[in-house]
Order: sequence, then C-alpha cells, then structure tokens
Amino acid sequence: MERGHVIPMNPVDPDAVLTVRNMKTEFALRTHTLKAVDDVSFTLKRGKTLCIVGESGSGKSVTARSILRIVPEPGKITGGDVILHREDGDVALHEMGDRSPEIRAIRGADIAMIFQEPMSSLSPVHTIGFQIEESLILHTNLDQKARRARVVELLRRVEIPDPERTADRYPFEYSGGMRQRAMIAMALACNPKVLIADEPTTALDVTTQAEILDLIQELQDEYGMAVMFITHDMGVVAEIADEVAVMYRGQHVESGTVEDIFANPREDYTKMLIGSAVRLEEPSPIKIAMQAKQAAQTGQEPILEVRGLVKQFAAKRTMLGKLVAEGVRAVNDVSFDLMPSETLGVVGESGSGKTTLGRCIMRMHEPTSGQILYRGRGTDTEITGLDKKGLRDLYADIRMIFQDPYASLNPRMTVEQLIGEPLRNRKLGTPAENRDRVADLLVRVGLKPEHMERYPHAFSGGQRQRIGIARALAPNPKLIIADEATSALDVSLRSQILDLLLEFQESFNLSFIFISHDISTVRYFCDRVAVMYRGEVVEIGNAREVCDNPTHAYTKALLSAVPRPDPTRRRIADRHRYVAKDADLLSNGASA
Amino acid sequence: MLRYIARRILLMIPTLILISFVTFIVVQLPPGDYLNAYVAQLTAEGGETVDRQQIEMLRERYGLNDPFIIQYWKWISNIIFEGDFGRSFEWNAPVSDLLWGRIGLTFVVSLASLLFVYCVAFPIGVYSAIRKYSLGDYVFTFFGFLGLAVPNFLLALVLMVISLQVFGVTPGGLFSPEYAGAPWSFAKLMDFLAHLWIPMIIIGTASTAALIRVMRANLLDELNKPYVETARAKGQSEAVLIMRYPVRIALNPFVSRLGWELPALVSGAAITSIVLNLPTAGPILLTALQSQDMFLAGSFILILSVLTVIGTLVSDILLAWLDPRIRYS
Amino acid sequence: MTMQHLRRSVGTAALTLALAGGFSVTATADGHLHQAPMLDALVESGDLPPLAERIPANPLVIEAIEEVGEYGGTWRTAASSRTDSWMYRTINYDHLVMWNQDWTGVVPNVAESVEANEDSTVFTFTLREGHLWSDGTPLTSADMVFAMEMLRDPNLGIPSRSYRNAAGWATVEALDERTFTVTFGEPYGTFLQDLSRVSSSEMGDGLLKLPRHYMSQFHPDHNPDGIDQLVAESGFDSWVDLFNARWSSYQNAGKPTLAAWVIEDPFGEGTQVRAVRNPYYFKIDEEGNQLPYIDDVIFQVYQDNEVMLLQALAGEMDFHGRHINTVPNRPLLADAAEELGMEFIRLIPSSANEGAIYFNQTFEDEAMREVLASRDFRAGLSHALDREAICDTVFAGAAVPRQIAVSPEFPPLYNEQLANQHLEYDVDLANQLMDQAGFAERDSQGFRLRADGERITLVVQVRTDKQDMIDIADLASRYWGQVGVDVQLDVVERSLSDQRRDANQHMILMEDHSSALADAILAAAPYLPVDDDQGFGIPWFYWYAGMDNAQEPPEQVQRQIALYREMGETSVPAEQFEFFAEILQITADNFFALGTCSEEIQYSFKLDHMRNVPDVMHGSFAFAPPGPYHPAHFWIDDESLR
Amino acid sequence: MAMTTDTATPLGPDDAPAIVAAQGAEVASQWKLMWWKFRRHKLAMASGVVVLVLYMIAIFAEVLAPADPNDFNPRFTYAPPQELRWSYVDDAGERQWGLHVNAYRTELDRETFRRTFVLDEEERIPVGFFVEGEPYLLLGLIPATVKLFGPEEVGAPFYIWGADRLGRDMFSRVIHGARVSLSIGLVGVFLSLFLGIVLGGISGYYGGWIDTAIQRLIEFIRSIPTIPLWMGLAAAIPLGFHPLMVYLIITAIVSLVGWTDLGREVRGRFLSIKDDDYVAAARLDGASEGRIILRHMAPSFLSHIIATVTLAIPSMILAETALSFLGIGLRPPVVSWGVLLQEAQNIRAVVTAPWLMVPGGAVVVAVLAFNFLGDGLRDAADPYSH
Repeated sequence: MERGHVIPMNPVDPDAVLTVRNMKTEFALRTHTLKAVDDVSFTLKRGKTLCIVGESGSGKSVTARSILRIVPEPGKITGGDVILHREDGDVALHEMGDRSPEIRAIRGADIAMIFQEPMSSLSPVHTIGFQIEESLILHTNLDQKARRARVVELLRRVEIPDPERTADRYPFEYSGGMRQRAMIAMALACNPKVLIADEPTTALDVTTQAEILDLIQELQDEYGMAVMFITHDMGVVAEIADEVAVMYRGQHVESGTVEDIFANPREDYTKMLIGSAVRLEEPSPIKIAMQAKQAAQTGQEPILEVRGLVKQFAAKRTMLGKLVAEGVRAVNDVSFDLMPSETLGVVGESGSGKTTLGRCIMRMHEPTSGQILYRGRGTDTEITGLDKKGLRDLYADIRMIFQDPYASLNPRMTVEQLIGEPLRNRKLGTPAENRDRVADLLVRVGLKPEHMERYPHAFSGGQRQRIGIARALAPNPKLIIADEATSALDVSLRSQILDLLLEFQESFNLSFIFISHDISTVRYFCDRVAVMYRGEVVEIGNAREVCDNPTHAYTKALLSAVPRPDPTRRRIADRHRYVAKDADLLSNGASA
Repeated sequence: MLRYIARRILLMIPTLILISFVTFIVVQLPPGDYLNAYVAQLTAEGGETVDRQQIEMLRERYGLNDPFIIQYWKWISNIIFEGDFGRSFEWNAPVSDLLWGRIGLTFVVSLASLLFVYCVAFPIGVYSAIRKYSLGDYVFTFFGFLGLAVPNFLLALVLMVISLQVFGVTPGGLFSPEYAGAPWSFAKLMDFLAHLWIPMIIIGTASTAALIRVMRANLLDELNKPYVETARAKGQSEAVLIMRYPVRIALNPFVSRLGWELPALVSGAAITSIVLNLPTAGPILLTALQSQDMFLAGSFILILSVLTVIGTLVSDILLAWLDPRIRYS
Repeated sequence: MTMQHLRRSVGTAALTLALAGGFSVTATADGHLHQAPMLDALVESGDLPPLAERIPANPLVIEAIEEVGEYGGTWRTAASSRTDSWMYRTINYDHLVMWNQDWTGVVPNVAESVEANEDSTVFTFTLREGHLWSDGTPLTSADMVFAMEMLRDPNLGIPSRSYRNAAGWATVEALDERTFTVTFGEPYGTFLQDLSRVSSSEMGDGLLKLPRHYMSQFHPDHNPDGIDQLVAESGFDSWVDLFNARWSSYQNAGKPTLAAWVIEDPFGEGTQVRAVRNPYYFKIDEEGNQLPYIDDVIFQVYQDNEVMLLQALAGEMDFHGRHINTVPNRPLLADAAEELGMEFIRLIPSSANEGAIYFNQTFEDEAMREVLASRDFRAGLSHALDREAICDTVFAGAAVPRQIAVSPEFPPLYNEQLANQHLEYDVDLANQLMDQAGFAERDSQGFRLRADGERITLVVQVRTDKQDMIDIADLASRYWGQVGVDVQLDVVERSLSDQRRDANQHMILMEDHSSALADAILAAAPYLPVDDDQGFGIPWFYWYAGMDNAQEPPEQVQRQIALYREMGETSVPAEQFEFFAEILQITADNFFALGTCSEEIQYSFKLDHMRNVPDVMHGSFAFAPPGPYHPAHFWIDDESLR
Repeated sequence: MAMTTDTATPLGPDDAPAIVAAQGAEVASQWKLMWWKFRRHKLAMASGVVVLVLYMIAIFAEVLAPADPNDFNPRFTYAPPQELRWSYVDDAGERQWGLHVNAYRTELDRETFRRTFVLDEEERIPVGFFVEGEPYLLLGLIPATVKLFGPEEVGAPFYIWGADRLGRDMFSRVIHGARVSLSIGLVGVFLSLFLGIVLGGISGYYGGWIDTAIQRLIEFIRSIPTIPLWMGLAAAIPLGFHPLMVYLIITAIVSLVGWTDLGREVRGRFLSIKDDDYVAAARLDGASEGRIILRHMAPSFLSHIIATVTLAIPSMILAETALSFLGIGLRPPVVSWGVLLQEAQNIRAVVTAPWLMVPGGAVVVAVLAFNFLGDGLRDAADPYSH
C-alpha cells in the first residue's frame, strides 16, 4: 500500500538524523503470521520530536525496536531501510546483523532508548550507578574516575537529589519518577543523536509525567537530539510533538505536523482517536441531560453517608516484633454524601487512598473508624456494623466494577456462570430465569446471548469490561463503585464504556462512586468530584467547578499537569507545582 | 545484614529444640533397648550366656528404665551444658569420640557432591534455558533425570564391580589402607581426593536433575524481562548481558535451594557410604539404629540435622548477600 | 608335640593335661633362638630385652603344618564389626588351654599344665615360667585372681561363660606365683572344652584378658585415689564405663595381651584394624624361631559384605574364613581363583541344621499347644517337606536333608534315628499321620482344623538376618499348605526374636545350629533344654537353671537333664559321650523339633603364598578355626610381600 | 499492571488471545485448553502413555505374568533368560513357524556350585497366547486361569527374563512388583497430598500465626536428613506386623517426609490466588467461603497440584527402593521393585546374573516417565498465560 510514502521523503534534508523506509516486521505465530509493522516510513530530525501514536497492538513499540534490531522472538524484520545520518556519512542499520558489533556500537551510543516500566526495566540487583556506567564502559574509553564523575553529573542533570550517594542505591530504593529519570540519564550517557522513548510516562502519575515530559524537552533543547516518542495518549502528543505518525494494526495511517493532525485529520481512525480524546474534555451530553432532570427533584436524602472514615493499615511485624512495614493512614477522616442516581468521582494519584476508600465502603477492608450509612433500602443500614450475612445481602445493592478486566474475571468460568454467579448465590429465581436474565444483560452491554457459553479468554479487553459491568448489574444494584473501571482500556473504548454506564445510570437510576486517576474521565462522567491526596479529601464539589477553577493548591497542580489534546494550548511547561518535597518519593509509579 | 543474621539464628532455636526431641523419640521407638540387642548378639552363634542379673544392673545404671522424658532430659541437658553426647553402648566409648570424625567426613563428602551438583547443574541449566527445546536441552534433561532415576546404591555397586573388572581396583573407602591409620598429611589428602570423586558423583547424580530444572525455569522467567531489553538497547553483547543480568538474578532461587539440597545429599551420602564402605556417618548410624545404641544414633541424627539447619541458614545469608532486596528489607 | 594322658586311677575320674617331658629351649633343633629381623634393631638399641629374656623358660614349640617359615609380610583380611569372632579366632585364640587339631580333646596352651579333680569341680593350672605380657610384665597367678574378681563384679557385667556354670561363678585361688585353682560349686566336666572355644564376646578366656597391672588402675577398689581423675580425663561418666571400655582389646591399643599380635590401630575412626607382632610371644617353631612369622595383620572393616567380597576378588585377602565364604559366593571366588592363585580350604561342617524348626511344647494357648504337642502331627509335617528340593534350591546342592542331629562325621555321637527319621517326602503318609493325629477336619478353604474347630495356623518366627532360613521357611510353608496346614511367616529382627523366645511367646521358632560334632556336648540346647538357644521348651530350661517362669518338664526330659548333670561329673570325653548318646536317643524319641537341611559344604579360602594353613579344617564355630592351627606360624611365601 | 499498553509482545488486549486460534476455543474449558497445550509436549505425551501402561500392568499383573511370582524351582536357580523365537528348523531341515523358547540342559558343578545352563536346541517349549495357567483371582474377585501368554503346558520352564536364586521367574516378579511399587507411589502421594492440602491450605488461606507455625513445621521436617529419619522410623515398625500393614506404614513414613513440598506448593498457590481480583469479585457476588474456595479458587491451582503430585511420585518409588535396600523396607514374600533390587544387591547378581537387575530398569523407566509427564503437565497447568 502506498501510504508508506505519505511523508514526502527528502533524502538530503540537512536535519534528518534517521530515515526509516518501508520497514516490515512480522511475528510468526503458531496459527498465523502477524504483521506487527507493515511498511512504515518516517524521518527523525535533529531537535525535533516525532510522536508515534496508536492504540494497543498498533505495533508502535515493535517499530521502535525494529530500528535498533532488538525485536523479541519470534519477531523478524522482513524488509525496509533504516539509515542513520552521521557526520561521517550514512550508516545502514538494516544491513547489520542483530548481534553484530556494528549495531551494538550504535545502540546506546547514537540511538538510545527508554522504556515504559521504570521498575522492571532496571536490573533489581545492580546499583543505578553501575547500570548507567555500563553504557559508558561500552561506548567510551573514559577511565573509572571519569566514568563515575559522568554518572554523578548525569544523575544531577536529571534532578536526582544527592547523586553522589544515590548513585550507589538500588532501583527498589528509588520512586517511580526517580527510576524513569535514571533511565533517561542512562539513555543520555553517550549523548545520543536519537532518543527513542517508548511510553515513558504511561506508568507514572500525571504530575510525575508532566515533570518527565518537561525534562525530556529541556534535554532535547540542550542536546538537540531527535526524539521518537511513542504514546497512546493524545494529550501527551499535543503537548510535546512536532510531528505525529499515527499507527493502526501495524500500518502507518497518516502523519504530519502536530497542528495539521489535530486541526484537520484526514483518516477516520485519526479522527476517531482525536475525537474520543476531545470528547472526554467535556461532560458527556447524556450527563448534562440527566443533571437537568435531577435539578428538578430536590430534597432527597443521600443514599450513602460516609462520616469520618479512617483506615489505618497496621504496621507489619515479624514474630520477633521487628518492624517490617510502617503503618499508614490510607484513608484519613473522609466524609461525604452520595445522592441517589448521583455520580461521585474520586480522583487522586497513586497512594492517595482512593482505592482503599472504595474498598472500605464495601468492607473489603475493615475501616478503622468512622461510619458508613447506607439508605438504599428504606431502612438505614450501618455498613460498618454488618455481619457476614448482612454483607452478602448488601452486596446485592452495592456492586463493584474492577479495574483489570483480565484479573477480575475467573478464566475458568463461562460468561453465563460469571454473570449468573450473584443471582445464583442469592437464589434469585430458577436457573432458567437466570439464564434469560444473563442473556438479556449481555444484549444490554452490547454482546450477544450466544456468548454465554464462552470463556473470558475469548473476549478482548473492552468486551471483558462489558462482561464485568453485566455482572455488576445482574442483581439490580442501587450503587456501583467503579474502581479505575476504564483505566486499562484504550482511549477509543473509554468513552464507549462510560456512555454505556451512563445509559444504565439513567435507566436504573444508579448511583456511582467513580474512582479514577484520570481527570478527564471524571469530568466526562461525574456530577461531583472529591480530590484525594495522602488519604485526605482536599477538595470536594461539583465536577465542573473543581475541574475548571479548583481552589485547593494540590488540585490546581494536579489539573494543570494534565495534558490537553490540543496543541494550541500547551501548558504543562507553565503548570502549577504543588510543593511537597517527598511527593516524588511517595508515588510509586503504578497506581494502587 | 547482621540483624538479619541474628534474627535467623534466633528463629533456629525452636526448630533445634523440636529436632532434638523428635530425634530422641525416633531412636526410642523400636521395641526393647540396647541391652536386648546386646544379649541377642552375645548369645548368637551358640556363644555366650550372660548373667541376667548383671544385665539388669546395667539397665539400671544406664537409666534405660527411666521414663522417656527423663531420659531425654538427661541426654539433652548433658549435650547442652557439658557438650557430653553420652556413651555408645556398642562401642564402649564416649559418643563424641566417634561422632566428629565421621560427621566431618560426611559433610566433606556431601559438600563435595553439592559442589559437583551445582557445577554441573549451573551451566546445563543456563544452556537449556537459552537453547530452550533444542536437542541439547532434551539430551541434558534426559541424562539429568536418568541420574535421578537410578537408585544410588545400585549405581554404586555396579560402578565398583566395573572398576574392579576394568581397572582391577576396589574403589571402596575414602583412603588407601596405607593412609587409613595415618595422621593427616599432604599425601593423605591427595589419596583422599583420589577416592572422593566416585561417591561424589554417585551421590550427586540424584540431585542434579532437579537443580537443572530450577535453573532452567528461573532463567526462562528472567530472560524476557524488560531489563534484559534495556541492556540490549545499551549495546551490550548477548553473552555478557545474559550472564550479567538474567543469570545473575536467576541465581537467587538457585542458591536459596542450596539449603534444601543439603539434607538430601546427606541422606544420599548415608546410603552410598554403606555400599562404598566410607567411614562416614551412614554405616555407623545404621548399625547404631539396629543395635539400638540410642545415644550414638540420636546424637548422629541430631548433629546431622543441626548442621543441615545451619546449612540452610548459610544459604539464606548467601542469598541475602546476593540479593539486595532481601538485604535491605 | 604335646600329648594327652588319660589316667584312670581306681574309683576316680580325673584328667591331667601336661607337656610331655617339659620341653626346654635348648631342645630346639640347633639349640639357638631366633627372632624377627624387625626386632633386632630394638634389641641392639636396648629398647627390647634379648629374646631369651622375653620368652618363657619352656616356650610352646609348634610343629609346622607344612614347613618352617620365614619372617615378614602382612596378613590382609577383613572384619565386619567390633565384635567379629573372626578376629578372636585369628589373632586372639590364646586361652589357657586349646583344642587339639583333630578335635579329639584339649591341650595346654598358655597354661603349661592343668589337672582336674575327681568330680570335676576343682581345676589346677600351672603357668609357664617367665611368661610375660606384651609389655614385658610377668604373667602371674595374681593376674588370675584379679581377673576373676573383675568377672564376678556385678557392676561390670563382663560376659564370660566359661567361668560360670549352673552353680554360678567360679572362685580362683593362687597357690603360688605360677599355680592357681579354679573351683566350681557344681561339677563342670566340660569346663576345659568350654575354655577352649571362642564365644561371640571378645572376652573368650576371661582370666587372660584382664592384666592386673593395667586394668587395676580403672577399678576404685584397686585405685581408690587415681580413679576419679582417670574417669574425668576419659570423658566417661563413671568408672564402669571407663573399665568396660578399657578391657576391650579391639578398642584401645594400650592393653597388654598374650596374643601373637598386639592391636595397634584399634576400632574407631578408620576403616581398618591393625595388629603387629608381640615381641614377647610364647611360641617358637622347631628351629627356635620365635613366632609369629607374619609382622602384622590388617583387618579391613566393612559394613557391607559385598564390598568385602570385592576385596577378596581383587586378590587383596591372603586368608579369610568368614562373612563371604558362602555357597552363593563360591562360583565368583572359583572363577577368580585361577588368576588370583586362590585355594579353597575344606571346612568339616558342624551343622546340626540350617533350618531347625522348633515346636513350642509349652505354648500358652491350650488348643494350639495340643496341636504342637502331637508327635504324629509333627511327623506328618516332616514328611510333607520335599527336603531334596528345598536344600537344592536354597543351598544349590551344598546341603543335604537331615533332621537336627549329630553329623555322621562324628561317630561317637551319631544317631541314625535322630538324623533320618521322618525324612522322606511322602504327602500321603503326611496326610495320613495328621489325620490319625486327630486333625482330619478341614474348613472351606481346605485347611485343617483344631479340636475346637478353629483353623490351625502355624506362626513360624524367623530371623531377618538369616536369608537362608527365610527362604527355607518360605518354601516349607508352601509344602505345608499342600497338606492343608495354614502357615504364617513372622520375619523378625534377631534381638526381638530372642526377646519373644525368652518370654516363651513364640509358637514355632526357626534357628540354625552347629553342634553336630564334638561341640554337640558344649552347645546341647538343640537336644535338651539346658540353654535358651532352642524353641521347644524355654520354661523347661528355666526349671533346669532354677530361674523364674519355670515349668516342670515331662518325665523323659527330666531324665535327659539328669543324665546331663551326671555327664558333668566327668572330664573324660569318652565317658561324656556315653552319657550324651543316651540323651540323644531320648531326643530322637521326643522329636520336638524337625530339621530341614544341614550344610555339607563349608569352605574358606587363601592365596597360594599363605603357607602352613591346613587344607582341611574343622569348621565349627566352637572349634574356632583357624585358631587351633596356630595362626602364629602361618607365613607368607612371597618375597615381594615380605 | 494497571495501565497496560503494548509492550514487546504484539498481543495487546484487543488482539483476541492467541489461544483462541484453535477451533471452538471460545467455549473450551480449562481442561480442554490444558489438554491442547499438553498435547504439543510430545515427550510428555509418550511418558503419559508409558505411565498408563505401567498401571495397566500393575492392575492386570496376574494375567500378564506367566507364573506365580513366588513359584520356586530348584532346577532353575539363576537360570539365564530364554530367547523367544518365532521359528525353528525341524529335523527335515524345514523352517517351521511357531512361537517357542528352547529348554535348558542344566547341571550342577560340584566344585564351583554353579548351575550351568545350556540351551537345548532340540527341545522346544511352545509358547502361546491366552494359555491356561495357575488359577488366580482377577482384580481379587473374578476367578480365572487364562494368561496373556506363556508355555502351552503349565509349569514348563519359561524364563524370558531369567530366574532368581530360588528359580523364580523374574518376568513375573517384576510385573507383580510393579503393583506394590507403583501403588506405594500413588498411596504415598495421596497421603502427602492430603497433609499438604490441609496444612498448606490452612497455612495459605488463613495466614497469620498459623501460617508461621506451619511454615516452621515444614522447615523443621525438611531440615532432618530423610534417610536417618526413615531408618529410625522403619526400625520402629513392629516386625510381627502383617506384610500389608508394614506396606502401609512404610508408605506413611515415606509420605511423612514427602508432604512438605506439596504443602509449600499449595500454600504458594493459595497466597497468590486469594488476593486475585476475581476472588474478591466472587466474594462481592455473595459467594460463601466454601464456594469461593471450591468453585473459584480450587480449579485454578488444581492443575498445578496435579503436576506437582506427578513429580512427587517418583521420589516415593525411589524412597521405597532405598528403604528396602537398607533392609528396613518391605520384606519377602511381598514382591516390590525395591525388594527385588535388594536381592540383586550383591556382586554375584551383578557379575553372573545381571538379569536380576531388570527391576532397576523398571524403576528407571517409571521414574523417567513420571518426571516427563509431570513436566508436561506443569507446562500445561496454566493455559491462560501467554
């Protein structure tokens, strides 16, 4: 297909650092050959950032690896040219063997790469210092002292506090942000011409992400290297890209300058990507309609009242009383009300205690103190006081949607068994009736009744989350706690799922507690929002207000760190910074 | 690190108490006591008759009529407070005179086998992980299991017969006759090493397979961890990066297993020693158990167990030294 | 060389053993004495007194079986445990008296002469003049008195059968430096024979194993001041433990001995025991060479007889006669013999039976005892066995069918009926006998029933350590099954087997016995209940020995015991045989036990270069081969090995 | 991981998982998927067949064994194996077809006391299939006399794997030995599995001090060298016991040590699963504790347990042989591979009657088969991992 040539190639472009032409990479799977990279071409220019954007399975990471010829088994680079333009002339990487000394001389020296998982991408048993130094050993002939000096300098450059000391620390002693900085330092060790960043911020909190993005840009300005930035987040793209290449299913859909792409995308897929990102910038139309209705009916009493909820995780001790883990106040004196058919968003970064809050309400964690009053069924139910039996009944009213659609569905049960489980356990109706109910639910969540006999492994992530929702709805609940329900999904799927939830909220007037680290989804989905920081609710109020003009400093910082899918309104650079010295040390990359 | 060690040592204490107790139960289980066995052995071959009242007096003297717990307390308290392991009836000698030399050799042999096992298992494990499902992988695996499948004692006997028929020498024992009585000397050491390898291999074969599998499995897990890719992206060469990163990490479980291998090897040594006639704990322990020479048997089992517990400790410490994550938490 | 006078003065039966004429050193061929070259240096340096001062005035002169030998070399052999009689028989068979080589009687050894009184209660020994322990200390009657005191000491419990009889411990009196008496409460006619045999305890002749000047330090009565310190140093808890540890020749090199070789590397750490020449040994050859010829003896100690066998097959055993000289191993050794230059020595077997099956006549259970007591039933069982097949299978033809009896090779006591009654395989006869015994009734599965209608189930108790017996029992049970008798094997570890037996809990006991030759009298248990080494009447033995749990035996058994007591009053073998023959006749009539096979072939083996070893020996354990053939004068005819 | 986007593996969430490739995988249960995965493991498949065959042999020993394992025959002690022949040349020089073995001519050498066996080319012992034999009870109930194959006239000398020191047919003995040895493995494993699941389960599910205690216990048991422990325990068996009783006790002893591995395995699985989202989900679906454990948790570690169990069996079998070797295991007349090996445990066997070591071969085959099978099962145990 001719799309490969969408970028007009100018071989004598003076700024061109790396040219990729018609690259093809295939994975020979047992059943079929998967074209992970199918005829992709692009050019990286000095001091410019090329964002490769696409959803999971679009093959963007494989593209990056193909350049360095480090495609994992059973991947094979089957064609295309990769040419590195150096002062001393062009080098054809595609002619080098995967393990040849030539390519190795280029890896880490001319072209460096940073990866998504800052934890697992660093060896747990070697000091950060050594792992950085290794590149120097490989590509420079500095003596040990010089290398050490360089390492310290690099660490200082990426703003690692007290580099002399921390250089000898192990990755597990670093926080997520610090690790990623260390990775960057490692990549910069030999002043590469090209920096390939593969989803470097995906695993990080927004504030941390903002800082890392900052850093990368600074460094780019400083060293004038070309950056190839791989991401799935249109917001990030808008923030940092000079040029954008969109990939879908291994193919190069379209590319152009960031402004063009956002202003007038040509391809439907691109439109969809940008569209679904932009939609989340505004409250959902359905929501607005509902809120209008609700405005009419007033004077209801809340379906759920939380008062002074505290969860103190006990310090872990060994038999001999040695302290293993410090006790933490994951949830600290949290109070709020939840109205019928209202949605309360809970936002916060990892470690803010939002997940714990949700689980405390469900009594999956025992609250240390505080009250949880549930008014779902006429009488008031003091959840904290319920016994096992009482809880089981409660679980019919209050349901949960989990974050990970893979982990939360037992792979060994059929869809019918999964969705039917709550019905069966509550003996609501005969098997036959339940069967019909399951079929009905499947249709409602956009699946087919004949999917009942299937097992989860037959479904994609999005579909699984739908199954999860069906399971949550099965016993006609009144309140649903959705813990990062859409975080694991691709952007295009998120809005679909959220809309689906909204439909149900409308038809069953459900109440939601919607836990998320992602401000945009909250804005899109929630009536009110509570912002959590270190176990406390620092701000709570109408979603729109909180999102548009926050009062609390932290909220400001948080919001201002969120990248917007609009290249014309870049703002991360001049964002608010919430000064909490050890904030960085506290957030541990992945969200809890 | 020191605190970690201290803690582990503290944790050993209850285990040790339990061990000593169970040990004593075990040696007490068989019906009758040493004197029955003694009399039986004397009257064998139509030989001796013994003055029954003398036997009764002996039984009194050795407190064989005391209740179990008292006997246990006498035994253990003597060991703890006076380092006195009691007396071997059959050998007419203090247990400690018989104990240490043989225990020593037992552990020399066991550790030698341990060394052998690890030296064999490590490279093979790495190889068959990197060359997964290759011919070599299968071949090694097969021979590994073969070693596991052939009973030690059979292997020992066959090896001996072969070495007799082929080389005309009997490989039994750990020393040549001329050195058996002699004090330790360089020549004796050489002679010892010359004898060591047969038991070493025989005992080792049993455990090798398991360890190969451990190494292989762990390495397979590590091989496609992101940090390997990081190193690759740095331009490190395959050989170096594999040894430096995944292998280095896969080493931990490999090492931590060391503690569990030791008991197995000591057991293997016990059996093999009987066939190969090695002056280790095995043979004397067996006779002690059969002749109900309880203090001797008990002390042997106790010490062997204690040493294996210590072995476990050592392997844990080794692990902590290898893996900073354990060291620092 | 030595000869035995049987003097019968009127009315008295007394026995004297003495050295004819009393040899003197000068009487040797060239009138000079010679010693091993290895000793010359020591004598010159003065570390050792000259030979003449080291040996008795009248040493025991050994008449070589083949020829006068040459000094030097090592005798390589093996042992299996600390209490391995092979060691007693080879390097420690020096008792006061010993068997003569054709096993017709007893001759002096350490003792120069011995005399028994009329009723065999008092025995007077005379030691050799100038006889010294291996450390040069003189051997005197005082040693004997001390030793007896130790043997009797109830604290110690040193096993020593020879100095006890039914009436209890002997008393020893010193008449002078060299003469002493051993006195018993009751007649003990077989005392000297008993003294000549080895036992399964290393003690053997106890009087000679406890040198006073050495052992007395370990006994509080003799070393009241020093003892505590010694105990403390030794690491033992009590003087008893210390003493018991020290009298063992095989565990401490220190203990002086009279034997030809002195233990140098004792049992313990290593895998071998080594004994070196005793420069004070009291035997010389005809040419006045002090024995032993061989410098040292090395016993490799093995846990596993198979490995021991390997040593033999590797040609690293000069002469060996235990553990591995079994019929199953014969083919292997025979194959190796050719190239190793190995010779087999025929042992005249003393096998009363390899599978003696005792029917407990005093079994608790009434109904069952009735069955066991029926002679016809037992005879029936006996006829039900195809012994030819059994012996062929288990012993590859090296054993022949026989009841428990004295072997034809020993005419004085051979009893045709005892040996061969009910021997032939005849199923019909077997059934007929059992039917007429009153056990014709059978149950649904065709098993015979007792009077009370219960099935007869014979429980045969066999020892784990005797594979042959287990096999025999296994095969026998199948034959008995064919005549409708249900059998259950109860394979039991030895000490447990003995416990049960002594508690009279066994129903049917299986044992093996030598005592088919001259030793029949010494180990008479298979024939009459004078010891617990039998399975037909343990309580009867208690009755005989005046112990608890006794039961009065039936009249004919009492008759046997009476005869046995009478026999005890004479020390004259010929007379003893008369009494015992009568006892055996009663045994034959009682038929309390039935035999299966008795071994015809026993052997041991040596390498050609091992000289002065006879090619035929008496094999009986009691005879202690090769002891009576003077291992001290064995020699190695091979320069390279000397 | 919370926010998974595509890493190195091209199989992101929205490529339906690879396992779906196979026909009808959407509705394939765990066990079907495991079977598919296992099937690809050729060696394991083969081993599986071998194991199956072995147990068949054990069950139908009486039918397969031409002779009673305890039938002795004085004339054929240490008889070497006979060669099964399909044809022979008759007196007329014609080649005749017919399965047979040749009889021996045997004599006893009075010097070496060895029986020499010479194959008698003249005398043929015709061998047939489904021939009459000694009567026996099939599976312990059905009386029968038919043997799969054997000499056509009952009791004719027929030793295709030779005879032992009492002239018993090794072939029949090995076959009967399989019964005891294999069942010891099985029974032992189930005993230890029971212990392992109960204790390991408790330990893993409840955690806390119980966990610590049980972990200590396991640590303790594992720190005692097994052989001395066995020696002690086995020495303690009242030897008057009926062979069957001894058999059970021995099994118990063997498994007493063996359960610790299983215990750790079970615990490990429990711990890893009990915090999984889908277990939490089940709880929120109002499932009872019992149902959570049995319906939701058990299936996911059952497969792993099965694999571990399979891998545990060989060690049991080997343990039995070791005990028998020490003379503290099973005893004749019980026939087990261990017992047979013990009888081969002498120089004479190795040198002059190597066929006595055939049981060793049997042990090796069994152990290998179980190991490879277990390996395959372990690989297939989790069909959902990519």
